[in-house]
Amino acid sequence: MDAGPAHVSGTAGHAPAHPEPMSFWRKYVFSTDHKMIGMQYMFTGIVMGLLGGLMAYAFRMQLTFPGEAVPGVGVVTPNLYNALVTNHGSIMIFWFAMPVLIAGFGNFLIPLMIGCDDMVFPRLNRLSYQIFLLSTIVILVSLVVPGGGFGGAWTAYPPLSASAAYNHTPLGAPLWLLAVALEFVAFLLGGINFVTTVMNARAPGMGIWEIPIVVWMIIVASILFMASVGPLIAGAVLLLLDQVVGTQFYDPRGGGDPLLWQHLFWFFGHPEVYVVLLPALGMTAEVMAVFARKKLFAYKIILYSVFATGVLSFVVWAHHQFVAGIDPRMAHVFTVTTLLISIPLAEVTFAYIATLYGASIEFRTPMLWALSFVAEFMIGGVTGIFLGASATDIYLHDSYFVVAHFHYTFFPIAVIGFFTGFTYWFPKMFGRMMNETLGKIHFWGTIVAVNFVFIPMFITGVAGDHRRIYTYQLFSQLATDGLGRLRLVSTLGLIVMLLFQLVFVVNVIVSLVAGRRAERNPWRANTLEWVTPSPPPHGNFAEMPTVYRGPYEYSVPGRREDYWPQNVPA
Amino acid sequence: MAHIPLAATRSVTGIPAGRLAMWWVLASEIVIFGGLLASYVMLRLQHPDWGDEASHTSTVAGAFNTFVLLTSSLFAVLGHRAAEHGDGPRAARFLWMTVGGGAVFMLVKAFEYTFEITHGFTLFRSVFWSFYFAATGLHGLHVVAGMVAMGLVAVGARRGECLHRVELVGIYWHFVDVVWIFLFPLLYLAK
Amino acid sequence: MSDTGHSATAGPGAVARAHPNYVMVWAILLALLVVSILGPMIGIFWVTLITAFVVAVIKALMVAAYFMHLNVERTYIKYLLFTILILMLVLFAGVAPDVMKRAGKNWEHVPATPGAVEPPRH
Amino acid sequence: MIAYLVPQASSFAGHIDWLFTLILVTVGFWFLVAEGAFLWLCFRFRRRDGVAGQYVTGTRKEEKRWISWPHYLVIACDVVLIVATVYVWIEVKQNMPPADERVRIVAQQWAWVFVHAGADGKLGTPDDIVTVDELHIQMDRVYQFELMSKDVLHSFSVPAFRLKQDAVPGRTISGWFKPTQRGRFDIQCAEICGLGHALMPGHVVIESQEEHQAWMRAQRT
Repeated sequence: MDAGPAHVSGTAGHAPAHPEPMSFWRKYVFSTDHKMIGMQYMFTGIVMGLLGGLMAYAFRMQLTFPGEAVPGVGVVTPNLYNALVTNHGSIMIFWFAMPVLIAGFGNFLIPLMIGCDDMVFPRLNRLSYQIFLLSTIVILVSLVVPGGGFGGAWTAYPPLSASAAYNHTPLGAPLWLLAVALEFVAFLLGGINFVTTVMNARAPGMGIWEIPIVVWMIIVASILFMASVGPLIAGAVLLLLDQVVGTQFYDPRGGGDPLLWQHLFWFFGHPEVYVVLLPALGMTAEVMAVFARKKLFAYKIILYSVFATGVLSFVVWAHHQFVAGIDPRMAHVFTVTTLLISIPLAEVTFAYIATLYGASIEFRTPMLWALSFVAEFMIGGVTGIFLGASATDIYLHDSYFVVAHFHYTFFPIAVIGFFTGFTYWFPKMFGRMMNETLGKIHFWGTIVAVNFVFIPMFITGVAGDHRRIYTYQLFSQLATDGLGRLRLVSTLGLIVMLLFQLVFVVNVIVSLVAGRRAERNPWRANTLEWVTPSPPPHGNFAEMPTVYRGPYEYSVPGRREDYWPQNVPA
Repeated sequence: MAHIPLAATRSVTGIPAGRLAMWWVLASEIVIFGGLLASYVMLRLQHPDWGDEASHTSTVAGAFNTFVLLTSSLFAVLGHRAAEHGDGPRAARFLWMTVGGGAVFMLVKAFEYTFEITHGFTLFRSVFWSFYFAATGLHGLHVVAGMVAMGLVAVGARRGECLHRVELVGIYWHFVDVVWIFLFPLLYLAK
Repeated sequence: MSDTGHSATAGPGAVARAHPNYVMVWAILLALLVVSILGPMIGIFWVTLITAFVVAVIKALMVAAYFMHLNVERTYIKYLLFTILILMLVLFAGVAPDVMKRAGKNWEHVPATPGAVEPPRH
Repeated sequence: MIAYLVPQASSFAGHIDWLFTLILVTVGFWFLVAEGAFLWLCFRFRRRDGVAGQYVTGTRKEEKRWISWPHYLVIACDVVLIVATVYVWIEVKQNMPPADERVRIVAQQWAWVFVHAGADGKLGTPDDIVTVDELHIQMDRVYQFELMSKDVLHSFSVPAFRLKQDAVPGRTISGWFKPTQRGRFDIQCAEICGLGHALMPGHVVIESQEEHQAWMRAQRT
């Protein structure tokens, strides 16, 4: 983590200062190469994501067929059910969305897209991954310790989470919290590295308005993360003390306050939504511009809207707590800010739609994913209004409507966003093209199935289904055949969707082994990562690129080619 | 020495990467301590009776520790000046004096903790004391981390290596000092 | 790496930085420390508040300006730190109505929950 | 809209349903317009041989209008929704109409305890009527409740009332409702409270005046 001489800048043609490490350990395990670290993050994230998906299978089956043994899992007890729900949420957000979208793609793309050889602090980067890996191991261990995994929901509201007398998971709860805290530290280090790299190490000629939008968005996301996570880290230390040594920071019997944790949690938790949203939004923009052969509509307006969203995201947090016992007058403030935040995001969506005007859209697999991101995310966006409005939230809070809403945001973000990026940059990562047919089968299977998973949840939620309940048998208004059928549809949709992921796995393996070799720039894209061979060599560029224009100059009139790479002089 | 990527040699902002990163570290540290202290202040205002609890903290020890940290900060900045003049061994000496200041601080803290715990003011007495130990403990961890980092930098500085790190570790140390400047009135003076 | 040792301060914008008299700054800080210790001895609530916290803010600003060299740092670092501090105020303002008080609109603290009976457990 | 799925059993259920419908219509309109435009553009500008993409930057004034005008419309819709929301929220959660009767609700792992005032009309006296998991109330009377929790967070949720309020240990949170329909409705716990979170169903039983008086008399003996 050395800072070198500051005055040396713009050293185009600088050869890598360090030979490529050749041994297996140095190359694949203890690598400091940003591409390898990015792929490590991504691989860990994919494994955890699959695990999270299987957890969903287990608890959906229990909910649909209460009390019966779930094939492959066994009987899901209340204890196990709570642990599965909690860890499904935690894993999907902290161990799938964040490592894949920010750390994975961020590490892989940032140095390539801004035209430099590595992150500014390669060893800090490696440390960040190692801490993340440690946190992954801790969360996995927390699932199998005596007493079972933590079951107090991913929000971990005390006093339930603060005392083993309440949650009955004396080991699971502290380990879960420890894992989350470690994960935060890993991403803090990563975020500092990202921000410093993009601020300081851009290729000559790359002003702030020539940065590809995905890099911008990852940076904004990292800054949001760094600025919001601090109070929660402090709060987590206090909660860990409550759990392990028995202080009473959050226990009213000793003078603590349970609402304090809720505030600290959501002060982080709401910006966190944008932390994972923005990278996915950025990748979508990249892919849409390339396959629409269009300049991104109003690049600057999109960015200003994103900044506005980032700022507003810090003042909306208590809309998660409308019925939590907060001062009812504060609810007005947070209603207003919450509805206001829909404005910049609507603006971004309009700009994305407007990008398609006058386009020449090629429906390749990455483009299908990107378009489906916009289409699906809109559902998540508009249903958020119901929950941001305090009065309707009284009814909908903690119902399956909420579940459906945030899955319509997080599914596009985490899963569709991941597939968008992965299918688009696969040639760059591995030097081979993916199979289009399998890719399209996988796309249609997943997209159709996912709507069957979550649309029924809107209806059951409005009908009164509450979250995190492992059976509705005791509720006369909920244990009806009609609602049961809707839950069944949802569960079947999930199983179909999970099965279609096998197509993806097969596609990756087939393409890795027998895919067509990818040339440097198979998509005829403008950004700098396509300048270098696929996969990029150690040090990324044989000759460090210089930037002459913005990243979205497609179909410029008067040019023979319909693209104009950033590094080609006019 | 590990290789320096070309990326680290660029400085588009005009601030060296190390210092830029250090400011971002501090920004994220400010929110950690900010969240902790904001929580403390809110609960303190909720509980008027915490003033009585606070009267058992030792103002003398707190004041002496403030003095120690301020002085060590002076050494750190003097070390930075020496490093800027290229005088590695002198910078290293100042850094070791700073480390010494940190050690004195921790020593006083240890005596304070011992005194308090043996007199019944433990972590569990009330949430005020929980906050007292959590906040000073978290700060103490930062002091120890700063001492370790400073020792490592001092070893290099003595040989004239990586002198720019003297400034970075100094900035961090001053931040730890600033945190204490706020902890002192919050925990010791407000009674 | 030894050849780059001097670089941190050789960057653009930090050329020929004049060092203030650090010992003087330190002496002022110590004087302020004495003020903050003596303040509570007067025994007036508002005086204590000012000597304790206003002095703390002044001390912190001095350390930041002279020791951390924020006075000669690039402007956007100041903006960054300022924004972060504002953020903490936002946090405080949003949380305080619920956590700072013992009673509010439609809620109040209870010393102990008066559970009327011990109901049958499931 | 909600009324198709869940009966409206309290005086403010209609307000919340009305707001829900208002939001549904507003955002539904935007959703359909946006998705429609999006899908049409996808279809209209699919790749065709010999047709190149156009160079539209979105920086010219007349192009910015494409997104700025919808944007102003969104703001207008937001203002309408905010006003409506504030109105309903004040009605339901902020202002408390004068109570005809007070009940105390104590949540705990994993049961609901309801306390009615006895003959003396005061809570917290020995003649209180205490029930577990069943709240008997009289139709068309305004009830104020004091919600408490003995251990962890719970949430007192009666979907038929459109009422939900977290119970926070260490606090008494007040609220109100006015039942308007006879019947027996579920009370759920809507905040995860441990192993038995799904196993603490309660019921609210809304009775006519005579039934309620009879029930009260039966409890006292």
